[in-house]
Amino acid sequence: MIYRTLKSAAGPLALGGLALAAMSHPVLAQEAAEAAPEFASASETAFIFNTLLFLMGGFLVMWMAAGFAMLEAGMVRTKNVSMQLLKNVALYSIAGIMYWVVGYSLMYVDVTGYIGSFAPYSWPAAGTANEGDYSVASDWFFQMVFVATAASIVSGTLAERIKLWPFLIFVVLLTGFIYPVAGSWKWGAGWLDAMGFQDFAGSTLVHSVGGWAALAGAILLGARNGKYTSDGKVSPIPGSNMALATLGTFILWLGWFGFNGASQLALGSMGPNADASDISRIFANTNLAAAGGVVAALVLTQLMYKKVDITFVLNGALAGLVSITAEPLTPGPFMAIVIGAIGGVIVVLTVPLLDKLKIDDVVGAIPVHLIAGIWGTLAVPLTNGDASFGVQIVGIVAYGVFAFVASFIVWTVLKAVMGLRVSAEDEMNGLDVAEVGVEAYPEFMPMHGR
Amino acid sequence: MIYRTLKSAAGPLALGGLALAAMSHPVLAQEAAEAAPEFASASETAFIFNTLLFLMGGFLVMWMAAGFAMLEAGMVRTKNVSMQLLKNVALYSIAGIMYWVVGYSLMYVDVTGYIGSFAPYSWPAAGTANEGDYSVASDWFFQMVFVATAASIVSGTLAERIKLWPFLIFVVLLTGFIYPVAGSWKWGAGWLDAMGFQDFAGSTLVHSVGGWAALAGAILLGARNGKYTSDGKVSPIPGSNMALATLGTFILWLGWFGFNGASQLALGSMGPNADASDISRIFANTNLAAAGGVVAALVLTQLMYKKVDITFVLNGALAGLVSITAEPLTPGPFMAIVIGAIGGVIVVLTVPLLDKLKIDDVVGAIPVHLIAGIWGTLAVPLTNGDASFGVQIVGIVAYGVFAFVASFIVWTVLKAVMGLRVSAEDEMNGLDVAEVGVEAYPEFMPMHGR
Amino acid sequence: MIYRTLKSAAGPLALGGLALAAMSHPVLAQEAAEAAPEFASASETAFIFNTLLFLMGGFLVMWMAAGFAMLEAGMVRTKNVSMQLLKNVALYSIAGIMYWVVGYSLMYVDVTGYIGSFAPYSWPAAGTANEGDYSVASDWFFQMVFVATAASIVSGTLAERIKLWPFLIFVVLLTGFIYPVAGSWKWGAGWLDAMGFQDFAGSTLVHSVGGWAALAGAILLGARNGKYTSDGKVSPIPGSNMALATLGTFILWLGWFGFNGASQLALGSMGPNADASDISRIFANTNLAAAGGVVAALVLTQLMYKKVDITFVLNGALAGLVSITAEPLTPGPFMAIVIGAIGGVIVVLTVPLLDKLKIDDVVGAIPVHLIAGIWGTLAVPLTNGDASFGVQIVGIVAYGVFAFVASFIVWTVLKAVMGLRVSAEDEMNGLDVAEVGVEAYPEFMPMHGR
Amino acid sequence: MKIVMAIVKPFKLEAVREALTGLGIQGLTVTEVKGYGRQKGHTEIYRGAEYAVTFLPKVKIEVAVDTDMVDQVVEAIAEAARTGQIGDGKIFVHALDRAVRIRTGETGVEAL
Amino acid sequence: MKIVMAIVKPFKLEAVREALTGLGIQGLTVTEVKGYGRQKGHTEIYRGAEYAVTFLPKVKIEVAVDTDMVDQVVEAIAEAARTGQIGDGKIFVHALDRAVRIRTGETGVEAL
Amino acid sequence: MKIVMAIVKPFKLEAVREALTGLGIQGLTVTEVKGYGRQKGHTEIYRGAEYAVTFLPKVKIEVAVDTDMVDQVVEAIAEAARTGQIGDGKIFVHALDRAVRIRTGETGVEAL
Ligand SMILES: Nc1ncnc2c1ncn2[C@@H]1O[C@H](COP(=O)(O)OP(=O)(O)O)[C@@H](O)[C@H]1O
Ligand SMILES: Nc1ncnc2c1ncn2[C@@H]1O[C@H](COP(=O)(O)OP(=O)(O)O)[C@@H](O)[C@H]1O
Ligand SMILES: Nc1ncnc2c1ncn2[C@@H]1O[C@H](COP(=O)(O)OP(=O)(O)O)[C@@H](O)[C@H]1O
Repeated sequence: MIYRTLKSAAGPLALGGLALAAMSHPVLAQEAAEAAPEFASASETAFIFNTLLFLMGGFLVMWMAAGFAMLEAGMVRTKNVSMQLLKNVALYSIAGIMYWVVGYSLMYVDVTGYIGSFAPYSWPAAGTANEGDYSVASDWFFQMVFVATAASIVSGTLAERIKLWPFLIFVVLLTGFIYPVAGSWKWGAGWLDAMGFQDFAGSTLVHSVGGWAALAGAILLGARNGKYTSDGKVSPIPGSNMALATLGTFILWLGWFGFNGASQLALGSMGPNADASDISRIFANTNLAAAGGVVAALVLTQLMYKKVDITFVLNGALAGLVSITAEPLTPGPFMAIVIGAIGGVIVVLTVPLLDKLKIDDVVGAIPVHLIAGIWGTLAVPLTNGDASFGVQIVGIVAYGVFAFVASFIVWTVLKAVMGLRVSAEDEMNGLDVAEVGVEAYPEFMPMHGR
Repeated sequence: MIYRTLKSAAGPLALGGLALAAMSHPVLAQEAAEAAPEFASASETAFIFNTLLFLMGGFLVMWMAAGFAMLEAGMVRTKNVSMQLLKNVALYSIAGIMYWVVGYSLMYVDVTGYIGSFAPYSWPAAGTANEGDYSVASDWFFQMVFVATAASIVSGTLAERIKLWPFLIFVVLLTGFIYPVAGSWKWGAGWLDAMGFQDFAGSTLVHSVGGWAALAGAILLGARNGKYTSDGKVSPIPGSNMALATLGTFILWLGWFGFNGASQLALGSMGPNADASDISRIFANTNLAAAGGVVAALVLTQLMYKKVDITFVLNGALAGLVSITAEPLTPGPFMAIVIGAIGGVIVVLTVPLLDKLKIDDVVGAIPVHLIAGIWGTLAVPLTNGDASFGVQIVGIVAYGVFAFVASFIVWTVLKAVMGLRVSAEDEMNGLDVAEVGVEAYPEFMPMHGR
Repeated sequence: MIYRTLKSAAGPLALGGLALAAMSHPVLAQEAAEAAPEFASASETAFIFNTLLFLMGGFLVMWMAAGFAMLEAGMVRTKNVSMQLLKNVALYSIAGIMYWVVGYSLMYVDVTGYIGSFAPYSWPAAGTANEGDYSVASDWFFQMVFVATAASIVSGTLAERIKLWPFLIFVVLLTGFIYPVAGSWKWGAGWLDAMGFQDFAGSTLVHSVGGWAALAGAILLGARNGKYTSDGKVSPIPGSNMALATLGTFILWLGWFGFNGASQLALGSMGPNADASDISRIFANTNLAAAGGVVAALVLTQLMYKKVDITFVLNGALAGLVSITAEPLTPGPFMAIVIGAIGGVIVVLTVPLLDKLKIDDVVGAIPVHLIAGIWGTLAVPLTNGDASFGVQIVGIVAYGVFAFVASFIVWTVLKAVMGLRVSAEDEMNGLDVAEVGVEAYPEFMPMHGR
Repeated sequence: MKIVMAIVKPFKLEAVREALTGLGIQGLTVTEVKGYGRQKGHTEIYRGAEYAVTFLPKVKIEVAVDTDMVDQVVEAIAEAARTGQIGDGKIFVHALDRAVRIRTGETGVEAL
Repeated sequence: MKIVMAIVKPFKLEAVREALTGLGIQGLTVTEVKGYGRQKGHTEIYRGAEYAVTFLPKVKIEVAVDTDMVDQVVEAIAEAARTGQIGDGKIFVHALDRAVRIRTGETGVEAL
Repeated sequence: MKIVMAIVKPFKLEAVREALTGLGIQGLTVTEVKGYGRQKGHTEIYRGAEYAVTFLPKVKIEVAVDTDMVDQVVEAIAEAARTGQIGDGKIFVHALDRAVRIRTGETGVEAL
């Protein structure tokens, strides 16, 4: 049986020479050179495992882009579904390109404390040696998918009224500059990292940053027409498709195992405290926190409203996930459930609060990502002795100020230059007709009046 | 390039000390201590692989929760879609929590033959040594996702008429107690395991147990209004969304590679009969059995009805998967196809049979999971010499009696205490309006009359 | 804690004997036999990694079957959705069976240069030694999922008018014979491989072959009624569900990491040029090319039509993916973006071209898979020094002639024997009512007239 | 000839159809509509905010009949559709000048 | 003035629209409906059980016209919609008392 | 009694409903329809090919009223639905012979 021409000459048996090259102790090297074909190198095995973790984690987080797309498509009205889908496909693509153009370097390369360097980031070409504990391209891939998450959050909040192009330009700046600079402070080993700020997989760094950007946009953009009546009441605008919203939530939940699990950043270490064990704990905790968020929202909406609002339950799952993201490793199972459940409670209580402030957040992204993200970051010291409340608050505030102010400026400029909002008529007719030209369900006539 | 602060000090090079600690032979240990930094420990490499298998298998099976949600949402009427989605999100969450609260211990810890122990099950805290061949948290995660499957089966059968809360209470008891106790008999190394009962990934243990619980509920709950006319005819109630039903089936199919494949329970063993090879056979067989189920249902419905009923074809895929689940390793490819195809035939023939008995199973879960599950369990001795028909029948009967009787008692008590069924009016208006308060497709006016 | 009865006696500690057997140098063997329980064998570790790559890649590519199903279900009209879903479930199943019946052997076993051998292909039974660098069953699984992709392409182009059974018979022949024979020329190490033709993951071999088969069918089948008006105009027929189309595109995008990444065919090699690093580059490039295709289609449709056509953007993502598939490893990030972007441009420009020729391609599969596939294959020499334009063209032409002619003959025979096309009345009423008997959204009344 | 237009609860459609078939009525047309009468809708809560559901789903049944049959038809519909609760619906009758069966070109009562 | 209400096969909508445009008709209203006449539906099988599809999809075209034009309009619709098979549909005509164009407030024939 | 049938822009439904409620109207029926009048639709491009969107979504509001109230009702609808742009819609009025409230059996003006 012959199977596809091998792409790489370096099969397992090519190992000998490499192992040799990697050795420094001459006598051992001598012995090893002979034995090498038989045993696997520890560091090279670890290299493969670590890289595999990034690739697996990466494709799982990439899948979250679909999750956001489905969730948001389900939460907007029929007339805006194509637009919402389009925005999600576009933002994921733009994020991926911008993170190569400049984002990754700004975040990780020669970080001075507050910012990295301006340059495209390229990994070694095929056939070039790749040093370190993992493939740098796998690391880039894994970091890249995170930045799209932040942009998806913005897209959900501002749905049904923002014009396509100013939104996409904001995404360029968010994913190329705002997020990477903020990210460098902690994950790029900048000043917040030096201070001891803890944010394992990014409750603050990813979710709150996205949430702040969304909040700034929501304030400048204003609410959808008809959301708040002239007599100060909220006039709910139900989402068009709960099946899509649920599918999106499940996709996000699945992707979160990559988001949190692969943020362990290593799989290949050996020994009793192996990273593999830590990742396993993270998987279990991540799931328990989401479950806690679901059950909390389920019970709370039943008690408060006598019916179970499925949109709150879906938000509850996500809020549970965001809450555990700042520290998915150290909590025991009970604490994981509690941390997630508080996230679920937060959503149910703060969605109406935002409405009181007339901040129109179509999918509930601000409660889920920003507020639960803050909660999760504050909860780290409860289970992780390396974290302190003081430093966590410094981090939360620093990220809040930077992300909100930077986003606010960008939104303001965009508003001045090209306008953010579609015309009232386009909003009424739906963005699909106005800007996309393709209705999402063209054979289906939406029902007017309730 | 600096990349996120490392979470773990134990990089690959920290291996030396550990390897040392693990050794008993003094001379070898001496040599190894020097060589250790260069070579990977076999047992520790295996530990990582095994853990990885559980995590990958686990996230694939977790994804099946989305599959059940989509399948069931597609098979119910528009007016009950939100409820069905909600039930699936809730049951997966409850299952996850209950399996920590007591389920896992009942199933695997100190099993006396018939039952394990009553206690929450927690894995070692972060930073504690984790002995054995795999991370115990990864094992918990993998076992946990299985229990949700059993609950999903129940949800599908009883759709469109059961009240939310009694259903959820049943899920608490099923996932916390009934399933774990039953599971302990075989996978917990209890009495059926001692007898030699074979059920690789749970045709009986998971699928039939879920099916029996569903059957008990369906009998007590009665059929949906209008399903059976007064003159004894069946009045079909078409599902609302074949795209969702198909998506759900594909999701389940994908997840099943984790369900069956990772039930090999080890990936890291080496040698010519490596677990990796066995898992590969399982993947291939699992796929062939599903394909067999599809083709059988396709051909059979064409012959019987002159049209190909897509719902039977989707059920056929799942029945093929359930059929191979009891033994996905030993069959050759031809047998895998045959076993799956018989599953497909079973579905096409037994769905109308259930209707004759006026047992209203909305998604066909009883034929797919219970009946095909029995078939799969009976088919094990055809290809696996370690199994005998006698013992397989003992297992099938034991599980059937226990799961059916226990479920029947729980359903009876719930019925007496709080009632199982929504009012006729709520059923007519749909559970979404009655219990969820959020319609699945609120802008879409369902069509009445056919 | 006891966990499910172990299926395999060969735990990691069973390694000793194996390592021994594998050694040739007696003194080393002596030492190794003692040390063996402690260190992992390099070749056996690689065996597991390689097998894992095939399994992971395989399940990701399997998931693409769902992607095609959703994409196509979203691009057809409501009245043909069930049929399109059914075809996709059926073709994936048939492909899987046929590839065992004869396909794999024709492609890989004893290839003479132009064709392999006629025989079912079975992997070693459970418990039999499995030689080589990976589990052969995992390889079979991975190759099998590729063949379904080729068939899905055909299904998309010919949607909404082809009868179920002739289509399925074509799938039998395509997946059992046409694709495998063509595949043997390159991946089976046949004549084109000997010539130096380069097609890493199958831009030509999989995508163009599917595209040619679709083109032949489209010519013989003719356009859908009403697509081209008598005065020579195109009368567009909008797809029914953009959410499904977008979901399908995201699924395909995710699956493509398996498609391209696992086509590296090895993960376990060690050393600085490890396969793990190459796979990482492939992941990054694959993502960048898709992103390039999206951005190109986005900008181009905005410029050309003043609105952004989401269906072109989705096609753009896929065209980017197809374009990079012939060589996802050697391009740097910038080239990956460019190659993908040209794919996106191709789609936007050639879809209307096909319409000019009155070739009715419902989902745009010919531009995406055939034309972008040719482009991708031609682009290989731009970054890969081993490829030459001349040989690439020979390959493209050879595959084109063979796939088109063979398909044309099969379609012609099918047309003569049983007819390809449903009656005008069935086409009008929709294939769901005519051939499936189950409408996709039965409670939803499609809107007539625009 | 008259057109009888009845607006009834959706789940009563089948009963009305049967009642009309019982009278020998050979054709009718159904439209999905929404409306309100004395039955005023209700309030729902979505994401913590209350809103009124003003319009409730109904089906509109239109049947063209010979003037002779109007009483019978109205009676039959009313009986079949009645549950005794608000929201049972209304029946409206108006004159029909002309009816044509497209296939055959028949007109008048023949065409019904 | 009269209202002509035609219930035709959905795929005939475009032909009817063209025929009416040919007569100079400048406006019409279309509703998705279901119904049956001589054409009685058919049976389908779902999961092994037979059921009757009683109602078939149709479109209802309503067009308000000057009384003078009624004959022409009825004729044009009938011709455009006819396939000669059962299920071709029906045309009903009834009186229209008043018509108002909302934008301008014009009434009567002016408003059509 | 009369039936007033108004075809208006969908987003005006709520305003019309409120205007009618203001007049004391206690019931109405709404249908989703499509149509065209002077407002002729527009062209869209899909996958590079232009096509005409002939029919635009509208809602049809039917309300049965006492003859006395017709003028008021027509006036109120027209006012509430007017934007001054083409596509504002039309109002048609025709006679209603009989009305029955199914629940109680009341007839005539009582039943409205
Ligand atoms: N005056 C009216 N004009 C038009 N339709 C009406 C009118 N009154 C009621 N309807 C229709 O009849 C349906 C049923 O009315 P219903 O609430 O049963 O009235 P009631 O309780 O007064 O008999 C309403 O939903 C509406 O569609
Ligand atoms: N008496 C009637 N009253 C109202 N609508 C009718 C009547 N008869 C037929 N229709 C409508 O006309 C449509 C077409 O009727 P059709 O089956 O073509 O009747 P026929 O074959 O008797 O001409 C039906 O689906 C129904 O919607
Ligand atoms: N003659 C007619 N008969 C039936 N419906 C009509 C007629 N003219 C217009 N309509 C309906 O009224 C709606 C609004 O018409 P519109 O375009 O506003 O007309 P105009 O601009 O002439 O007032 C149309 O979409 C159509 O549904």
